[in-house]
Amino acid sequence: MYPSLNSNKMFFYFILFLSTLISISSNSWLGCWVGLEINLLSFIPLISNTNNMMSSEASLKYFLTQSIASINFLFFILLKLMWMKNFMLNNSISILINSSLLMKMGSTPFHFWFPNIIEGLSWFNSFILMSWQKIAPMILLSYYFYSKFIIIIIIMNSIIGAIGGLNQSSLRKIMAFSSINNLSWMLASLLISENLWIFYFMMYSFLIMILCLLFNSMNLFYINQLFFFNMNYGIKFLFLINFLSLGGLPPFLGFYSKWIIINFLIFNNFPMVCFFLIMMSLIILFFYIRIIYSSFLFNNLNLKWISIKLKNKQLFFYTLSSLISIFGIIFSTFFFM
Amino acid sequence: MGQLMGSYEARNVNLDMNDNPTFDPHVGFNSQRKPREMKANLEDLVSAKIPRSRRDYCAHYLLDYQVCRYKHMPLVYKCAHERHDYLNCEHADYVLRMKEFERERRLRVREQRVAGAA
Amino acid sequence: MATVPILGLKTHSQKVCSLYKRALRNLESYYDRRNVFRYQAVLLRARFDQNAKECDLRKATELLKAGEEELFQIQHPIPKKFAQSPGGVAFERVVTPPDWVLDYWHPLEKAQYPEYFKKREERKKEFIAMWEKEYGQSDKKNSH
Amino acid sequence: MWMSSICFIWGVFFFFLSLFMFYWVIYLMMNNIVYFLEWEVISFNSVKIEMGVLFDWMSMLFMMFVFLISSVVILYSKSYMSSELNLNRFIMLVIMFVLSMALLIISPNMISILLGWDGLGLVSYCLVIYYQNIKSFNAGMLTALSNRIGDVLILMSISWMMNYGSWNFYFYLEFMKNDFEMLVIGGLIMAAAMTKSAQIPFSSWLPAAMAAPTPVSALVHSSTLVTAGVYLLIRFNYLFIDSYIINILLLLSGLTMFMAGISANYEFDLKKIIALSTLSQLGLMMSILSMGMGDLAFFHLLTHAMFKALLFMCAGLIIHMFNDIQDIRYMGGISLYLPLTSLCFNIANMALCGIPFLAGFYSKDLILEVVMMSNLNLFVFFLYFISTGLTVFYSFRLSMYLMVGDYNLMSVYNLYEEDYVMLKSMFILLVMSVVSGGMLVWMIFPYPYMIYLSLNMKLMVVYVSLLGGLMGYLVSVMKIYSLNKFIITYKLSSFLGVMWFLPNLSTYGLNYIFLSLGGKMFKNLDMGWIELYSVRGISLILKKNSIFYNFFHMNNFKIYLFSFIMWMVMFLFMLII
Repeated sequence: MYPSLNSNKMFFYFILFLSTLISISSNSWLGCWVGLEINLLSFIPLISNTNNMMSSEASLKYFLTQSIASINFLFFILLKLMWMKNFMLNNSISILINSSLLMKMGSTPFHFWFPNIIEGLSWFNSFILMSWQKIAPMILLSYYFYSKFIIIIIIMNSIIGAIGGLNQSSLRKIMAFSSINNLSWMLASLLISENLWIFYFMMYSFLIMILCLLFNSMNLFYINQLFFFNMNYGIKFLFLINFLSLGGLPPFLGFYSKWIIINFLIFNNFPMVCFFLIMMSLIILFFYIRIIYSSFLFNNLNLKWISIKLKNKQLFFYTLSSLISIFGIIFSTFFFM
Repeated sequence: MGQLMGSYEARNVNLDMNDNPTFDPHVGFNSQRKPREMKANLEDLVSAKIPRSRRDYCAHYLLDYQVCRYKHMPLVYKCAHERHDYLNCEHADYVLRMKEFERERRLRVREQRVAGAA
Repeated sequence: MATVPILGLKTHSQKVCSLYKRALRNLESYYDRRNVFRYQAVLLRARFDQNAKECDLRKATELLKAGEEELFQIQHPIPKKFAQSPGGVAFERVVTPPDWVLDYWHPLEKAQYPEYFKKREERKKEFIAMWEKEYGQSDKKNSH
Repeated sequence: MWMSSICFIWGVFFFFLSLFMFYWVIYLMMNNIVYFLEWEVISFNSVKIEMGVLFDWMSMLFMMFVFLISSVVILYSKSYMSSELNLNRFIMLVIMFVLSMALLIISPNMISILLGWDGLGLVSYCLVIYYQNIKSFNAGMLTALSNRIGDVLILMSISWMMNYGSWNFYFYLEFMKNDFEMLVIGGLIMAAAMTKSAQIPFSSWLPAAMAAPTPVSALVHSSTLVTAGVYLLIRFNYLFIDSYIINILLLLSGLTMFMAGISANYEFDLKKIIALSTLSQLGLMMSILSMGMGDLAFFHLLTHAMFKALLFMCAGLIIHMFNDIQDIRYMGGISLYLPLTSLCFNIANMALCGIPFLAGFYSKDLILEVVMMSNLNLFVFFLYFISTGLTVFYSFRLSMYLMVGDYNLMSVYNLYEEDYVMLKSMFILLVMSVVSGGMLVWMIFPYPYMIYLSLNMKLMVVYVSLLGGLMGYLVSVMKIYSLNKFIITYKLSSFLGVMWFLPNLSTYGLNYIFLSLGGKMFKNLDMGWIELYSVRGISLILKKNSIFYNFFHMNNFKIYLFSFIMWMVMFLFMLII
């Protein structure tokens, strides 16, 4: 789970984080582009693992898609600079710039690379891809977007995320589709304000972190591994209940962020968007529950030769974060008493 | 029921049990009638927590009764005299009210008769 | 087995007797003084005796039907019942557990009363032997 | 030893608790004060959830009576239930019952009232099915479900009362009287009280609940459980003054009183007769309550509790002696064999009839005279007086059946009355049912009623009582040549004898409709349309779409990149054009 203490990799992680900061703090489109480009180039060496063919395929795919998106981004910001003198707003060009950014963050209808690539990554890299790599494109998107286009994208994201994940047996793909679905919530929060986006993004990253760390530490990649997932029932319960939190079931923390977004969406007169988001998150919850069920209720084998032991240090960390994820919303009400 | 029978005669002059007197109080009297006076004052009634429906012209007897009750609490039968006084007063009040009711009825009948004769 | 009689099939005289008994019980509910009841019972008996010699079965059936009808029409809404008999207030108030419950006792529980259970096992064997003597060996096909 | 001492311990405990309550009554009355303790559990969005207790003379007096009756009933059970194996369980149930009654009495808050109310319903169910035969199960189910209606109505009134931000109804009764919501709450409370006090649409459970052991009947179904509804309405009485919904209650309770009085004359089960007379007295309480005289209703409630508990305990002793037989047609002549029991029974019966200077006289006579003094329509007036006559009627009939004549059960018999455990506890109530009326009439009326009637009106009660007593004598004397009126008026008699077919209404009548409706709903909706179009349908659609969607993932990476470029080019052309 923990990134290896390889000095090269440390360096690339450093550049990865720095490049995002360059991108989002730059005050010209060109600077943004530079940041994105550095980000791309620093993530590729992190993906590649010499022992694993899948990861090199993934790094290649990642390079291709991201570079094409970057090319388009560069082309259209230059075009915009030439034609519009940086001040005018034009719907078509905003759609073009948005499209390239959406491709970078892996949103529908340009998301096809996303589940494919994530299939070849380790859980930690998936976590980076699902959370950190989304920051730069989304912040850039928030500078300049065409809201009607984005609304269509939001609805498509929520539907594709829900429908796509329904038939998957790979946990990474399920997480990828759930990330696509959550992207729709994030885009919806971008429509309203950046603070809301930060709130949702933090919550989402936290929840996804717990799950990714968990799967990584137990080497879980497919649903059928959960069938003989042999460990203490209480601990299992504590971990897997995080899925419900991620899906946004009310007493858990994941509901909190969704709740606030629903609230703002209704205040800002987006009832239809809100409706789609809620309905599709129901489907998401459905397949989360299916994952959990397989581990809890039926088909659950207790094989003697597969036993999962967690280190005490890890266990403490996981338990603490799971507790926050489960009881966070209840604890937070004490602040308002 | 008693009330029903008592007020049965008054129906044809459209007089109800709860109606107020409508005629001049001095009609048909030689002597001047004095309006009745309330002996108990409001502060005493309020402080004794007498409910509003009991604050009538006999309330001063009721106050006496209450005082006696609190004095002899478990053995309230010692206040039989006070209770009797109060009930007597209420009785007189009731008779008076019934008389007024009858007077009202007769005056209305008379009014009709006079109107019929004219 | 073919020898079991068809239940509910009664002769005419059985039906009349049953009607008479039910009518008496009904009268008992109405007339709670014994002497009054006796008087009414005699009257009832007289009504039954009147047609006792009726040989025409068609007529007799009609009379029976009329009697049933009359009894139904004046059925007492609160019939007089003994408390412990079926329909009474205390019927089945004291629960007597059936005998076979003892067979399901735990061996440890059974061990507390060794003599009784020893005797019980013997009696069971006797009973089975008696049964088999009377009705023959039970069919292997029917057993589980 | 332990089995019998539990009765003694709890009986004595409740007796001293009762004395303690009496001290409190005197204290609170003397100083004219009310203690209101309240603990705010949580305040949430301007709604306060509180636990409150209200100690005023009314609640304390009622508690005193409840504790006194429960103490004597528990002492009595020592002998009555002596052959019971699970006596502990029985006593614990009775104690739980008394405690939930106490909770109901002292709570000024709808939620804690609901707790007490539900506790009463649940424990009374457990007590009714205490004898585990089919009859008891049926009766228990009828009792529990009838009371459940009341629980639901109280829950509904709780949700309506949330409008006011707290459930302390005590504050809102006068203050919010003209509010529409308060009217609705009042209607719900009224209906709930009608279920608990077995008023007319719901009255079939009270005679059915006589399947309980007799001490339970003495405690639960005569003086405490069924008076909970009356007590609740006494608390809500301010709300109902001058409001029109209470007229419904006046009519229904008057009819209950009348119906129960008639049905008691046709009944032959000893306990059911007493239950029906309870029902009749409950109707009396409810009707005087609905005319706005809550204090009179409370007075009758207390005196009635005393002599009715005594009556039940005597009946229990008789049933005990007769080896569980309850049918009065088997009984007779017990005044010769059970003189002390007959003494208690007759005094309780006479107190019930309102024979002067016994407990019932003070309350019933006062109620009837106040009725005569008030402005009332003829129908309700006749209901009152016919029912008063009927009370004497069935009491005399019962006494005649039990006391006079021959023993009807068997020819060789020996009844003995050596059970002084039962008799001692009965004597406590005997004293109370003689003196409690005279004691309370002085104590609890700070504002006496003035009665002023003509001679015939004043004697009206005596007339109807004499007539009723005469008729009670006549129906219970049976000679050889006397006509059987029951058979002559068979249809009318069966209608009147089974409580106007009310049991059929509450067992087969309503269930049938809803069960068949539910069956149809289940067949057509749950197993039909909903299954096809929502449950199966949605999952099928989702599955199909998901499979279709997976098809897109089979494409070539080149095509994907190419399509992205095409998309961009398309918009670029749009930009240029």
